[in-house]
Amino acid sequence: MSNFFSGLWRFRRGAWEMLATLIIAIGVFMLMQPFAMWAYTYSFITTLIGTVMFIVVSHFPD
Amino acid sequence: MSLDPVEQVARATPVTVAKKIRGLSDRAIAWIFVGPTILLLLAINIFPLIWTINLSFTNYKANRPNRPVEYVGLRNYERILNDSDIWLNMQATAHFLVWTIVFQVLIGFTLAWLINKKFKGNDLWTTIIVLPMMLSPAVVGNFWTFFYQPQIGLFNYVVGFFTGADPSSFEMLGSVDLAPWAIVIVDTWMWTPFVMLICLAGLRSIPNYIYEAAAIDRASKWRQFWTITLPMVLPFLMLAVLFRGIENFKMFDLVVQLTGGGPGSTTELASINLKREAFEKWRTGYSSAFAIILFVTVFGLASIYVKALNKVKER
Amino acid sequence: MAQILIKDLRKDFGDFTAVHASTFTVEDGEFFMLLGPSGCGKTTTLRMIAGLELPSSGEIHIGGKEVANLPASERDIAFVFQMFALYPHFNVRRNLSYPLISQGMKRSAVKARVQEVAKILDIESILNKPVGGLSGGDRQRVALGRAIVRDPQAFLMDEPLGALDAEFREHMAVELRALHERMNATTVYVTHDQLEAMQMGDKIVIMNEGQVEQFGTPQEVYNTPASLFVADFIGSPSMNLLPFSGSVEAGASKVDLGGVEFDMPVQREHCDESMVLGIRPENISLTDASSYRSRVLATEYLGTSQIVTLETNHGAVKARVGSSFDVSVGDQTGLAFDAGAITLFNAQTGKALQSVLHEGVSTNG
Amino acid sequence: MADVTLNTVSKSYGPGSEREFAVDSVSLEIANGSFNVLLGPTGAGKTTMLRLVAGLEKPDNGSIHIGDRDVTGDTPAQRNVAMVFQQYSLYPHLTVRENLAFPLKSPLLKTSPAEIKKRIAEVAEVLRISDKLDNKSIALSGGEMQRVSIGRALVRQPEVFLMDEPLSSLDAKLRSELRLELKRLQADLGATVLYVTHDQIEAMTMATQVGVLHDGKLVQHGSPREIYENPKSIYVASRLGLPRINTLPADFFAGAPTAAATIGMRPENIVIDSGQPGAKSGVVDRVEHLGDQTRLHITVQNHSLVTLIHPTLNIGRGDSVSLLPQSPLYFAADGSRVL
Amino acid sequence: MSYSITEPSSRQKKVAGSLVILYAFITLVPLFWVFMTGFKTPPDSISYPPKILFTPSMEGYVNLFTTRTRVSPERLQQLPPPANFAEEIVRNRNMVIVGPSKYGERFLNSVIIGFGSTFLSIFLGTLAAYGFSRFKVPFKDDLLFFILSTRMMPPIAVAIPIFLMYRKLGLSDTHVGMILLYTAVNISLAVWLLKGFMDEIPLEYEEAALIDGYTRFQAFYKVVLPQAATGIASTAIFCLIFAWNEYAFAVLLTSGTAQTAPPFIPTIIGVGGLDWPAMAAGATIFLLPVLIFTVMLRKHLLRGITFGAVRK
Amino acid sequence: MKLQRLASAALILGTGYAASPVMADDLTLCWAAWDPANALVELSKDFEAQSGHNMSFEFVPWPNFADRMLNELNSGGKLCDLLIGDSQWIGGGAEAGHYVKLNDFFDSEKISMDDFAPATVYAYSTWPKGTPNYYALPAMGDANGWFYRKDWFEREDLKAEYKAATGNELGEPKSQKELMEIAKFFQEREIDGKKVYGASIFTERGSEGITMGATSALYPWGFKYENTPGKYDMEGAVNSPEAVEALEFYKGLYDCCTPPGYTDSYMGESLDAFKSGQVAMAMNWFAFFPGLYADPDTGGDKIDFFVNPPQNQAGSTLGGQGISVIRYSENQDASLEYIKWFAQPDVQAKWWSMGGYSAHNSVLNDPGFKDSQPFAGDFLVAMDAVQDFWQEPAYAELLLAMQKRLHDYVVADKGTAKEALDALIEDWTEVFEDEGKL
Repeated sequence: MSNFFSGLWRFRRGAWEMLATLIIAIGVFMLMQPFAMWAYTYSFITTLIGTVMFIVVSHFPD
Repeated sequence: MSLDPVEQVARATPVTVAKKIRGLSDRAIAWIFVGPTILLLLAINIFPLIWTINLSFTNYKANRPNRPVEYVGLRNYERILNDSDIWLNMQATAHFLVWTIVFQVLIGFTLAWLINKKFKGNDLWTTIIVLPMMLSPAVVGNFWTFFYQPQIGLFNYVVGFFTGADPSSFEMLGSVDLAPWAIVIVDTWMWTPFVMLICLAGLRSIPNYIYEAAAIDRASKWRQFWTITLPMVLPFLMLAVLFRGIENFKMFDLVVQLTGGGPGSTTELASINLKREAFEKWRTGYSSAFAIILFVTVFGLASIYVKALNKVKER
Repeated sequence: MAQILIKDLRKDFGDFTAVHASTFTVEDGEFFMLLGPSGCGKTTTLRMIAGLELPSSGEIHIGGKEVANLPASERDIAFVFQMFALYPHFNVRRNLSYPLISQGMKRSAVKARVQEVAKILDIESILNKPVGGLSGGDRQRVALGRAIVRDPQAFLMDEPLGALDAEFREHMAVELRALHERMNATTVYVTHDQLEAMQMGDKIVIMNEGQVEQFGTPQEVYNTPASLFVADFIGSPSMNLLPFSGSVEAGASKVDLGGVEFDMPVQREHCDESMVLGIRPENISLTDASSYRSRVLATEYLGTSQIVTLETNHGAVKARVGSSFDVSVGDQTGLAFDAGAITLFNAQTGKALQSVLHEGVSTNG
Repeated sequence: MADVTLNTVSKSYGPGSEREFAVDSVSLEIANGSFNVLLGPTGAGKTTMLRLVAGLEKPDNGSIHIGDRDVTGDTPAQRNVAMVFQQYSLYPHLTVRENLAFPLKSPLLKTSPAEIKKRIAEVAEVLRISDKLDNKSIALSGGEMQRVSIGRALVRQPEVFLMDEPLSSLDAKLRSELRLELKRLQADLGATVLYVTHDQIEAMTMATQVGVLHDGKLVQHGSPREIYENPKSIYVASRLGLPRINTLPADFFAGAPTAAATIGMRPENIVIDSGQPGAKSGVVDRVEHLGDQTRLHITVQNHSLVTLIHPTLNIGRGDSVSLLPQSPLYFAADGSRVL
Repeated sequence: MSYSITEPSSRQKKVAGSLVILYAFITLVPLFWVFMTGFKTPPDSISYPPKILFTPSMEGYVNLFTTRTRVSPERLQQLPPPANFAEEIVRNRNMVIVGPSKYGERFLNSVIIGFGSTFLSIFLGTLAAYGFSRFKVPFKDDLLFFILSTRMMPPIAVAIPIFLMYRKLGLSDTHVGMILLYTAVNISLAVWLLKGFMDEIPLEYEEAALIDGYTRFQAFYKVVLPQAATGIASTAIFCLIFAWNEYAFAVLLTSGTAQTAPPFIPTIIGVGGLDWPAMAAGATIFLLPVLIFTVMLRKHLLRGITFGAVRK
Repeated sequence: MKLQRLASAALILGTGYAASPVMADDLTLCWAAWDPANALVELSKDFEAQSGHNMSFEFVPWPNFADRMLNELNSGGKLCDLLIGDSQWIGGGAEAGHYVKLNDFFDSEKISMDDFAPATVYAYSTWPKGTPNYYALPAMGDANGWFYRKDWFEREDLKAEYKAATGNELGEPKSQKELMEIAKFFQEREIDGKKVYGASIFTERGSEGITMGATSALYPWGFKYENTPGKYDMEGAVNSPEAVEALEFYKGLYDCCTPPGYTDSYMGESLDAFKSGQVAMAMNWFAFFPGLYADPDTGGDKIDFFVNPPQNQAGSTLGGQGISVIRYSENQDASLEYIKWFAQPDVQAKWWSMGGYSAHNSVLNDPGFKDSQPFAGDFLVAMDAVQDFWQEPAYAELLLAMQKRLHDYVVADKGTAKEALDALIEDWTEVFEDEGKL
């Protein structure tokens, strides 16, 4: 876990990719969950942020 | 060796050839090789994608070319993301996605595990099991509607035969309760082999000596399964799950042929509704926004997928 | 630690017999080498000792207990695999803990034991690293650690240095042997590299096509090969084998090689079939005094010595001479053989003829 | 055949600040008809050097001449060199004959079919592969494959032969056999050969000249004997010789030159039990009977040494011995030789 | 007794084998049923309970390949006797054959578009794969990801702009349009797969050819291509199968001239008595090539479905 | 070798062009795949013989027809030269310019729209509705009607039983409610050892099925699209109490009296259910009636037909199509020639005799027409009281919204009839707002 945070701090690809992956996953979940309409409404922007972030952070050094 | 070799080469190499060879740097050659593909994809993927983004901010309708096109800002997105009917489509998609993945992973992994016992003739049976996934989903969907006919269909008959129920007492495709499962069953029939194949590759990528080492290390079979087999197949399983997830998120052909989204809108998956909006209602601008939403989702999932792919590749 | 006793061990795979009735004993604390070319059955033998394969027949005793039909997990042995067989999805610490946790040791005890072993092998600094990124040597150490950590009755090693590159192999061999000196654990070690076997082993069993060819210390095996196979397999360059026909009586001490008589150890066995005279390169000297003539084909400078390849009436012969010895290609010279180092073989059976030199040579132990 | 000259050739890889020199301003003259071995561990730059000569890499600096032609900017095709690779130089989809014909059919040579036939027959004869000519190349044994690879080089009649560890994938017996054969071929043809290896035996036994590489630099170039007996540095000294040269602090034995920091003793050059003054006594840790030689692992005042003794000497574990160096090599603190 | 740790016992094998075979049967039953239905008469096909034993009939196949029209019994009497068995079957249903059906044309379209796009994807894909495999291409990883991601896109979403574009260019419902489109979709698979195959061809071969006096292109052509032949062939089959099976684009972008079989087959069903045998016959003929190809491909299947990531 | 490759690539690319229909005199007529289409093929043989043109046909099954053809039109496709397109397409076809305006042609060829039944001209030809701007020639009159197992209805035992159960005579229903009563009577009844069901009705979701079916109930109850024609004021019209009742009735009919598995059924399924002897009555378009009557198994004396029964008023759902010339066609002259030929009275007469429904007055007003077929009279009655769906350029959006709401309510049991119709008004309002009409 501490590796993860230090990875974020030092702009390491692994940790950031993990974070972006998480955001995408949350976005996709929000899109398709049957619980709250507001979550559905904001799912797209969440996924979009996650995806753009993924594209950016995948160019960070390993 | 009668000729002086230097002479020989000098004579054999025409000046123009030599110049040409020298003139093309590796980078230039690389672009010659890669360029056409990139161009094609730019023309048939990227340019249209940008166009779609542009359209998604308009009220354009492709069947009304003479109607003035107005930019409506984010209105299309707002409408889609506040439309509870489309939310229901997404939920139907989720139901389909989750259950197909659950069944396919469970059955697929079990099958792979059994096949990995290397019984006699396992190659032949594996090939047979793999057949459905290679078939055209539209045609598969089409003939499964035949099996699902309540009175004449094989499926109802077989279920009736084994459970004693009256085959015409339930309608797989027509009932609100059963239709979501009907499409799950067909997708599972069709795509379990996919998960199975990947799991099998995962299982086969575990070298025997790891199990031998575990046996020497006095791990029980049970412990071997949980601490070795499962963790080592996991990346492969992830790959299968992600790919099936992406595929089923954009599922169209199979379900269109099976239920067409019905009954009512019970099995109306996102793609099916998108097709209605785009190619039946011709609300091009609106459906472009819808398409972009699906695009981004799939693109996000695809990024994760490629990450998983590379992870497996490193094995 | 324990003695390992192998008796009439045999393994069939269908019609193919991988190991023919092998018998030998590995004494307690011995570093024991199973040597042979690939496919000779040495690995199968080792795997049967480990319990990874069950023998078709025969007995295996480890520490006095008959274990031939017990599964590996009940034999209390450790195995070091050629490809290390580390669990790739665990880090070093979990790899080392795995066997301990498997046998139900308490977590705290496991931790202490792992630390202890890591210290012995000097791998404390990499305990938390994933095994994927380790160098070959470190992997080897972890694999050894996983074997040591259990404190088993015996170590079985299947070409543990085979996956390392040449430079590092030499280094690890020394380290491994040093470890053995310290722990004095019974070790059975499989290799196809004769130099490795000679360098590291207390005892060597040489196997060929599922059969034990010879059993003995490195020196015995080198000096008194029991068969043509061993003669050829051991040593680099290997023993010169000069086929000739003639007859040798029991008690003879001279042999006639193409009209030239050579002294040799007193024979104990009669043979009048076609034979092979074996002589190691370092037991040949180049001297014009000899009437056994040859022509120099090639010389290879090795620093400490040089190898001279000579053409004789009985084929090419290699001699090892001092690096300062002056010889060049094309020279004509005579050859003298060190009388005490000649071994005669029966060319038909491939077995060495009994002589004074060959007393006590054993094909099983 | 021609000689090859490398003139302060450099080649580096890697991005920006992390650039590393694979070859660091190497100058080397390879005489016509000589067998040159480049020796060094993995990563010393020997393969890069070979590839620079072949034209598969372009140097960052310096020039390469073959004969009196400057070939620095030429493509591999234009250089008229032949190369034998470690493995994979035979095309698996072609037969042995087609493989041999391949270089001759190139647009540069465009040899006539009759000539091709003739040359292949000659080469096959030389390499004793005439009966394998119509086999698929993948159906050959390792040794045969490597022979055909060499044949592919021979058939070209190139100016220089480049060989990149051609024997390393073969087993020990075959290797020693082919070693002799290669050497013989080279001598018969009078070919100029540049041969890369990390195997010191190959270097010592085949080369007329050995070049020792260290971190991209050519440290010493000379005949094997010269390099073994007269190494320029401690690095070179430890590249050649098995077991490796023993090193101790220079003042361990009396008589070291003042500039020396290290004394290097070849295992065969340590006299045991000489009884002479200045000898140090040590304890034997282990005895390795290797048949042709016996190695003693000895500890002398916390230093480990390996010596060679004659197999007949009867020394066992725990015995104590006295040691004295014989014609030792001295090295300065930076590793260079002190004469 | 032959035993080893990793080798399952013969009893385990038997149990595993029978379970797998059971599943294989579940897999096969629908396929087999479709195959059988193709040889049923329409009444047999909809009988309850489903008929396993029946008198085979070619009616499904006849219906598949012909268009028929109903005529009055009186007129039927006046017609000359049936010229062939097809005519005879049709007459029994008070109908006459008025011409061939569209199935043949659609099948041919599938063949043309399938092979056309396969050829083009392989052609471009081989070049690109070689480029990616052997050269330093700037942003290589991004390009490769981009290429792969194009395959992941939902076809319906892609079809919207393509539809508009093709309408402008006049490519709607043309073979060229479909070939280009399928090529664009397939090329990602082709590049990824072929790159994998080419990565496996050691660089030394080409370097040897370069030294032997060949140019890059010649080395590519003479050395790499022949060795990649198996890979190219199996990649081609994968591309072909995709184009063969594709439905969404076909249904949205073609209406007749260039329509392929998948959108057509579900419409065989007809009006006025659902013609299951004809549909089954159409499906059988359409699926058969893929079944054969699958068997041929079985060794490379895994590579194909994982874009070359997993080798078998 | 490289050249060869290029050549073969060019060849493959070339086939694409070669396969496009560019040859003159080769006309393609697009229509739905159904019985009348086969008749048209036969009929057109005369045209081929007369004109020398070659006719080919592209028939698409009904469930895909609209989809496919509108797609074709919107993509500017050249597949069809002539299209027999649904009545609702006229607006879009005219507005987007898919169809050639035929006024000049009619004038120059002396084809008068007065020669055709006014209802058909209004529905099939004009845009904007009712104005003399013609985009098609009425080709096929049609309406939704019913047919039943006359043999069962005439069985004395069943008649008696029905009488006992309901107090009424078993016969052609005179009202929607009676229809349901009869259907209930037959539902799950054992006839000749086989379980049969009441009625087969339209429930199809994908194209227009359930709308066409439900409007057959809605119209007789008095359903209106707008309170004031042209004002798009739907509140109170679309969801009027009558409309709600009618929709509840349709759902009731679906729930009580249809065979199992008919959850997505349209023309094909309806015919199938009838021909396989599962149902006593079935709803379908008149277009099929000639074929049904001719069927050797269930036709002849076993079948009879009736007009969609009235409830509060008479009302039938309009079907039928006009024939149009596609503007993207390269054979417009030949296409017009076909229309000219088709408009001739004697061709129209033959058309009717072969199974097509002519809209030509000379055919319909012929004294013998009524008795020429058992359903001819019904056809005239039905056509007198037909209503059509919205004929808006945005008709597809309107239709699909209705499909969804109706199917959700009728088949998927979602909500109430009122809710369904309210939601429909919302959907439609949105469409008209987008259109700028509200």
